[in-house]
Amino acid sequence: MDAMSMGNYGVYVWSCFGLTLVMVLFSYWRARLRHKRVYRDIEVRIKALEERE
Amino acid sequence: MCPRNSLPSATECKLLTAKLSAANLTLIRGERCLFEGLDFALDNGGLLLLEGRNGCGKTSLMRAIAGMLSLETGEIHWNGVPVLQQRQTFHGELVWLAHRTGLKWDLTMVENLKFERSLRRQSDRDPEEVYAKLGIERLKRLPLRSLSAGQQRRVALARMLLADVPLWLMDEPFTNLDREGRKLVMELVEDHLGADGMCVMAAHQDVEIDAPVTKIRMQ
Amino acid sequence: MWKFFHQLASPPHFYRLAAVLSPWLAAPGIALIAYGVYAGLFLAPMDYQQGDAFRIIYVHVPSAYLSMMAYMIMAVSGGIGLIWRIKLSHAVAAAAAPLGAAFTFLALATGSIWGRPMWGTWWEWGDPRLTSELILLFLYFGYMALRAAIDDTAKADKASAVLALVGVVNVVIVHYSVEWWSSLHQGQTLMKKGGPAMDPAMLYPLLAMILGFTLLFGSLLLRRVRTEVLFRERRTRWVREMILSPEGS
Amino acid sequence: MTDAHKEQPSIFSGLAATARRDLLLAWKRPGDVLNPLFFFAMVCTLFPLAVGPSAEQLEFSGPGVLWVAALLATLLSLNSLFGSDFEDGSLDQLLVSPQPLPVLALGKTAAHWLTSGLPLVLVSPILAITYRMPMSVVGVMMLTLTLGTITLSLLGSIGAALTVGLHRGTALLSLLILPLAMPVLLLGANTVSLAAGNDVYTTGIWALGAYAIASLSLAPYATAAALRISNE
Repeated sequence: MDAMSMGNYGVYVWSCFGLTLVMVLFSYWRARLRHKRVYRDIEVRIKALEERE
Repeated sequence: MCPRNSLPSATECKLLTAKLSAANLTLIRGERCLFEGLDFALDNGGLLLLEGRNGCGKTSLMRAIAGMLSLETGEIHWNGVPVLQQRQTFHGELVWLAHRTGLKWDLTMVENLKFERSLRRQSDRDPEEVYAKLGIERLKRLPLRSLSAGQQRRVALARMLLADVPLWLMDEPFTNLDREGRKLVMELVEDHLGADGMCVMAAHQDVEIDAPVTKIRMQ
Repeated sequence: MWKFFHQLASPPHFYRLAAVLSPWLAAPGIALIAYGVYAGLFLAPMDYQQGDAFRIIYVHVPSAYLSMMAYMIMAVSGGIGLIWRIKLSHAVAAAAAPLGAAFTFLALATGSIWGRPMWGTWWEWGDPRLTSELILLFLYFGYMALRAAIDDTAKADKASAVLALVGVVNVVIVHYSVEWWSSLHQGQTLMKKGGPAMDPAMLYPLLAMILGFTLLFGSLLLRRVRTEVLFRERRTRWVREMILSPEGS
Repeated sequence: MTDAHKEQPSIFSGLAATARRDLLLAWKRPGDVLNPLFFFAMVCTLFPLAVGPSAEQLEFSGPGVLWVAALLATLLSLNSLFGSDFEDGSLDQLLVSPQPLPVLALGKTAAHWLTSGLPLVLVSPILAITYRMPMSVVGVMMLTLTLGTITLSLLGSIGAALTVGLHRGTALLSLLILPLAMPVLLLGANTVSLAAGNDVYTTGIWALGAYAIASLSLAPYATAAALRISNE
């Protein structure tokens, strides 16, 4: 428990590490989402073109 | 998509010996491909006519010839040297009569032309004669905003005539001109070609001229 | 050698390679960060001045470092794209900007949280590093705004590359002028950042974190560049064939 | 047709012609010059109204306020640097002129400084006096403003060239230029504050001078590159 409180600085230290984790996960999620969207948009367009031909 | 490294073919060699030539031009603007694999060659005394509807890429091609657009593929050559490698020299050899005249509305005709004189080599023509020929000799001291669109066109034509250049780029030169004005433009072009000049003209109507004409029909 | 680079820069090749490479960068990165977090939080001794609050540097310093590096990557690849007309490097610049902005924001946020117990305030204008970092964030905003404002991708690439190059010169000037400025106002004691006198037990976790963050950044960057390449090549044959092929990707 | 012996006009002729034309245009449209000046004066009026007329406070915040106001006024005038040229097609004509584009861009920027920066410098003493700035400090302030506005015009020309022809260009231009302009503001305002506090202020002057010279030699190339890109 002592290690968690970090000599009363626990709130600051843990919030920093937590924020970093959130930020990294967010960046990863954004990158993934954008890739999916771009891929799907292209897929829809190409399939639509394919059917017309 | 990628630049060609192979040696130029026989047709390309022929293109390269012309004064102004282009090989395999492709231009993509945003989502649209405006032209693809376009070739042309133009020599002294010749007219290159770009035909097609409005918005089919005539202006873009003209801007590309003037070295203002980067092309997807292909290069434009002047005297056998790529235009982009000698932009300044090439620009000293051309005048561009654009859709927008590029003249300042707040300045008078003389002030506008004086500015041009400090940038570009001028021909031996007498300015007064040129003004008289274009019928704008009375408008010299008026600010351009008080001139009609047709008169402004004529001022732009005066700028072109006063420059000492072999190549004229004319984008829709007949806009805003009356019948008489159009005839005048054709005469000027004929004189220019007769004196070994060259002209690239974009027009959406038929042009009849007594000179070798190369036509590019654009979709 | 040249042929290798040329092949690397070819979009379909890069697209496949990035997918393979991205996890291989992320895995050691995450391992290093795991070690760094554990060692930094529990093994490293307490700083005699700052107490346990100093442990914030284990996330603050790597993100501050990455915020600068991302800007350099953005500017250098933009410059390469301008000079040698390599489309891939413009895609790298476009992908690096949001990541760089994210890490800049992280550096600012952790710096400000660190400042709360140390300075007694969430924001200390007198600290030159925080101020420079804030200006860097604004530079990122400007860069991304310019990109977003230009519809034509090729034009946006070139214009933003010019801006990034001008910005690099400016970052240096910002650094020195802010330093001068805070020395005028007797800025607060600066945050200690490494240095040769640091205890190895403190230093090694920090180095592990910096390296780990860099690898993770590389992995994220590859992912984003891959998307960027796919979007830019959406009209080409290889994308069409890839999407129509039964296995997909 | 082409006479090989006749040469193109020199670059000095091109430089002078662009500057002269823009000065002539400013002369015919004095509003473009006066509006940023009025804006400058009004922003300087806002602060005493907002924070109170106490002499001590005005003396303390004077250099900062004057500098921020000058920066914003310069920003306001930047939009028209290439905007009207873009609209009437004369920018296209500059791009196909046989003169080197950086020189023409420099000519335009010089005219911009003469019609926006210089008037600001000349008007600033009047406003400085209302902020109870001593005469010796006013001199320093005018010097920093001179050097600073030169740099701002040059940096601004890059931003104006990058955003020319874009919709909503004004807001974007501010977003691009303000971070670049921050060191200028920081050096300028603090140098004046130092002078007001009877401290050594020469470092700031030298730094501002160096920044002005550096941007004078580099910015025209960036502006020219940006103009070519924006007009593709």
